[in-house]
Amino acid sequence: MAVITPQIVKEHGLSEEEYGRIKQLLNREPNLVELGIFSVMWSEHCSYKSTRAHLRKLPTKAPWVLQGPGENAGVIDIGDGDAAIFKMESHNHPSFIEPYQGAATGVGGIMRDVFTMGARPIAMMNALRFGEPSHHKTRHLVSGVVSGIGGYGNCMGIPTVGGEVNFHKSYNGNILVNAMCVGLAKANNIFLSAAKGAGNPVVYVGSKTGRDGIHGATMASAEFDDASEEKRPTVQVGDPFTEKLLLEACLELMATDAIIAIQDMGAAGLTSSSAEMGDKGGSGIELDLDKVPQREANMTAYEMMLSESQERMLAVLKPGREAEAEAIFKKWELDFAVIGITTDTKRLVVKHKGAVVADMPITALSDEAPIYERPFEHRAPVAGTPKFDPSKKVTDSLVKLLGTPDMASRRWIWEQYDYTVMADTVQCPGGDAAVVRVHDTNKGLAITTDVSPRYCRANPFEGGKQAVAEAWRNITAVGAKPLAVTDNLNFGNPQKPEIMGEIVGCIEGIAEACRALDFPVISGNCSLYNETNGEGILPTPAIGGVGLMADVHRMATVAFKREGDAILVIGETRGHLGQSIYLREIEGKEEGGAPPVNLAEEKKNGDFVRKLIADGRVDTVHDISDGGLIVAIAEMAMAGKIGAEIGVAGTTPDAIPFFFGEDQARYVIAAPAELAIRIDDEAKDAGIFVAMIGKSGGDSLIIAREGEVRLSVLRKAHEEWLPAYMSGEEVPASN
Amino acid sequence: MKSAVIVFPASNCDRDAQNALKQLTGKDPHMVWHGETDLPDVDLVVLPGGFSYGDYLRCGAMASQSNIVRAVKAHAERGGAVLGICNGFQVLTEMHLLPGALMRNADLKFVCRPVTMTVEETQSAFSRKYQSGQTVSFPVAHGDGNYFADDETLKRLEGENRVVFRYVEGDNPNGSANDIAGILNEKRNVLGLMPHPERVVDPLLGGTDGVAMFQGLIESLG
Amino acid sequence: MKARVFVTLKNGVLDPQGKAIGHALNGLGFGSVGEVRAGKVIDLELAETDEAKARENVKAMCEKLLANTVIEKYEIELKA
Amino acid sequence: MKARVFVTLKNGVLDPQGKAIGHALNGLGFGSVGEVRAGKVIDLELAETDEAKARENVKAMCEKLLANTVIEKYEIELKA
Ligand SMILES: Nc1ncnc2c1ncn2[C@@H]1O[C@H](COP(=O)(O)OP(=O)(O)O)[C@@H](O)[C@H]1O
Ligand SMILES: [Mg+2]
Repeated sequence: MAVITPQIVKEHGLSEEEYGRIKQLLNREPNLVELGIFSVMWSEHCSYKSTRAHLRKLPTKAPWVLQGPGENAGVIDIGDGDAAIFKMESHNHPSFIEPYQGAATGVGGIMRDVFTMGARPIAMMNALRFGEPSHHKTRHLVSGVVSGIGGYGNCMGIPTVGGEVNFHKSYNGNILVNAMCVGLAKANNIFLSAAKGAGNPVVYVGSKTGRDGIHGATMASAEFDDASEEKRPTVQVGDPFTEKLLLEACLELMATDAIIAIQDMGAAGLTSSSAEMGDKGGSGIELDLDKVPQREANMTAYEMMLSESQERMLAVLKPGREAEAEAIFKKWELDFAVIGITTDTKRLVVKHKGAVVADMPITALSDEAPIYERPFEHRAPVAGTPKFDPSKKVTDSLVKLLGTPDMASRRWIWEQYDYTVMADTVQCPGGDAAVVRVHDTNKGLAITTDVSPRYCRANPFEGGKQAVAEAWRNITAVGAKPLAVTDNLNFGNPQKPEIMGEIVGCIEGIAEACRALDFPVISGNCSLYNETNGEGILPTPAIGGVGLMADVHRMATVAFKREGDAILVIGETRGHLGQSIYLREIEGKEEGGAPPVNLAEEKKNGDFVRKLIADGRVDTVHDISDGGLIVAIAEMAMAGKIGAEIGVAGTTPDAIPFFFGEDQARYVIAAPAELAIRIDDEAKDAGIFVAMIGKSGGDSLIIAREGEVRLSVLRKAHEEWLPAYMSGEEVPASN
Repeated sequence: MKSAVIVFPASNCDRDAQNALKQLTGKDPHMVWHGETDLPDVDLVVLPGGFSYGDYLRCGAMASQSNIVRAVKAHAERGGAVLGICNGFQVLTEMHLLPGALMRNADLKFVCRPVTMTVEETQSAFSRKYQSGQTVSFPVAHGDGNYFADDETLKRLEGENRVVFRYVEGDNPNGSANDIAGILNEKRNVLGLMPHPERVVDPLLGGTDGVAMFQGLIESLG
Repeated sequence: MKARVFVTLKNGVLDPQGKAIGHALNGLGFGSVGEVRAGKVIDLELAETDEAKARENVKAMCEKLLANTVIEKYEIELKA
Repeated sequence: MKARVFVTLKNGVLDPQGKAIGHALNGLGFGSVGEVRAGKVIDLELAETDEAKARENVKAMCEKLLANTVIEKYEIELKA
């Protein structure tokens, strides 16, 4: 076997110090297989070495949390013995290299994380960030990523019900593809990954192992440069057909009591799944690689241990149950092999062709993995109130905003996703949160993903808070009670103190908001080193939120439903224009402070709105976010095909901040006039800012003293941008 | 009405069909695995939507070679009702129970959205509860729904009033010839269509326009 | 023995994929490209060593599964 | 001049489609079928008459659009 040279160590992404540590832990030099195993287990991706110290700050507990971070996905109790299981994960680097397969395998990976815990996936979301539309790669990347997500999710028959998309130049060389999966299980039938006990068979199920994605995990932890597009063989190809069979087979096996532990093979495949299962179970694992189903001839132990072939799972069974399990996997025409056994040695022992090719203490791979308290620097938050031209017409700016890349309708995207399969999608894409009914009940899960990276750059702490608050608000706006979040923390190079400062600031902001809103973090993922040629992306801690609705018949949507409804704004409008979409798109400035988030106000306003919906009094609600108040009203009008007359403001110096400011904790609601008056009173009694600003009706948006704009004009601006942009160059869909 | 839903590897609207049948007939349909050789005693066989065999090679091609398909064919030949939805329609053309073929959508993209269709023909168990000329909205969700047949076949289909559902002009989501959304076989006991009637049987899920199809079947088949 | 099967659309059957590829190629500045047709190629490893039998066999596969003769035609190439 | 381009997956890259086809053929009783790989064939009409230039041109098309060289390889055949 090759001698380990400093060069080889470096190629494995390990520092000299880390290598020294490995030798110490082993009491000898590692061989190449062992080095490979260490390199993936100690990679940022698997070990969270830069973030672990800070992730501890996140609140993770609540009476309804059944499983917090640390397992394949988090679990919450949603009553009646049901549990919701969810997690979000990134596939950023692979998607940049091969958008279709990168996104597709990202979707497949997160689904496995969820069904490995015993859940049937019921909804998918995706949070996407692309470079500026004019960048020569953007269109190709959007096209590939969207068809990849659809290609995998549609075939699986799991509805993709929502997401978010931003375009910004900081993602030109490093797009973000974050996928979230939500599943349902019975609370008393959750499967964990602790391989407890010795002498139990370790079985491999799913697809055969090939040389796919070797070093994917280390790649996800290394900065990109122009040369790394050469590292292309790391791309894995997804096979959703096999995954669908794997899902059904696993659920069938899970209906028996044969399983002790089960874990999907994600990044670092066999290595991380076996090490993690042994670690959690406090046991050892012995693998015989000759038994591993192989797709290619002459695979080395190194390749097999590091392969990231998709659609594979590792399980530990109760002894004697192998035949029963095998019959199930054979029925589904999947590979099944007993490839090892659990031991009491707490060591990971790997055999190949009769020889021991790796033998190491499992704790060396997990507990002993380095944790770094990396130096960080909090940049002074950007502050100040930016100047704007007060003479610009509100209606003109509104039309323009609705057709900008970040505000335009995402219909072109979601229509490529099957969002109605499974016949439980009660709120389709286009609303504040998607709502998926819990099958055979009246309960619903509300799901959203949110983050405003521009706020996070200006002020990481407030930006982190805002991401959580917006997710909470979107769930509230449909009438559900926000219960828990998963996160996907996408940042640049943590070895730069200012980036580390963004990471720490965002995490602390997230923690504060989650605590204040009783919205714990139950799972998540970190993706660092999102940089190209030294330029970091905007800090993008995507928050995936899930809430519970007791009765899906009492749900709000954004669409105006009746002519003559009064329009109320809940929450105070102060006119915060810093970092607003208005400022960026109309004035061409990315300036000013991020809007501050008053969590107490957020909670008070949100609880008030939710109760109105849950009591069956209000069915029309939209939260106010990107673009401000008038954009929210325009979206409600477009969705309902009913216009509105807005009777306040008009052309005053304050009109622009009033209509386009991005103050937080606000909602627009519409209700019949009499009811609206009562709501107005009740809000005031509760000490909540409320303003009655107009009424629905007609087929245009009329703003007093400002003018009128027809809905057809708004709709055209809103609906046309993305399809027109995408048809700029036809790229045949990959087959 | 007794019914069966055939389950192929990677069928994924089998549960949707099962729900709709259960809701509207009050009886659980039989779920029949593709490897079986016999059908239970049923009046209606549903070939559900999905991605049987991953839609690899051609949609529906591999499923059309399954064991159970022979039994489905025999059932159809005996006059039994067969409903193929989406992937099921593709399987029916691959089985040659229906003429023509379903090709890649003209714009090459998967499309999921509600579409509006007119009911062109009410002389069948599937459509008797609709009004002739009625417009209905069902969702589509497919990548290969572009109906193709040679001119002669199209002429025959039209001449024999076998086009049951037609996309409203301007709302053809896939480029289908003659805006065809769903067709009957000659004996009018086999219907294949791309849009999903089973997903519109509940007002909560975007409408109830699919209900009449199942009611028609129940009325005809008992 | 190895077989390569080409499955292409019959003449007269519209080929949106081919059209889109042609369009994209023109858009990329490849002006000399006229009609484009897209199809499938399937490479098979066969245990069979007799060429005639192999051809017979592959033909049966095409008729049964590999091609949909309503819209597609096929060609077979054999290599030892 | 006409060009036929074969685009197939690189060796070692998983080919789910080929795998499924092979499986189906075996299931249909074609026991002699071993590995199956599926790919695309693209037929192009070219205005170009010079063979060398045509090849050059088609190669550029493959690199730019027809093949995804991250996972696919291509072959070019020219016919007058
Ligand atoms: N990538 C995507 N996939 C599916 N739906 C999307 C995607 N991006 C945005 N959407 C949908 O478009 C709507 C508007 O998105 P967004 O403006 O981010 O909503 P909000 O401001 O309420 O968070 C939402 O319903 C969202 O789910
Ligand atoms: Mg919202």
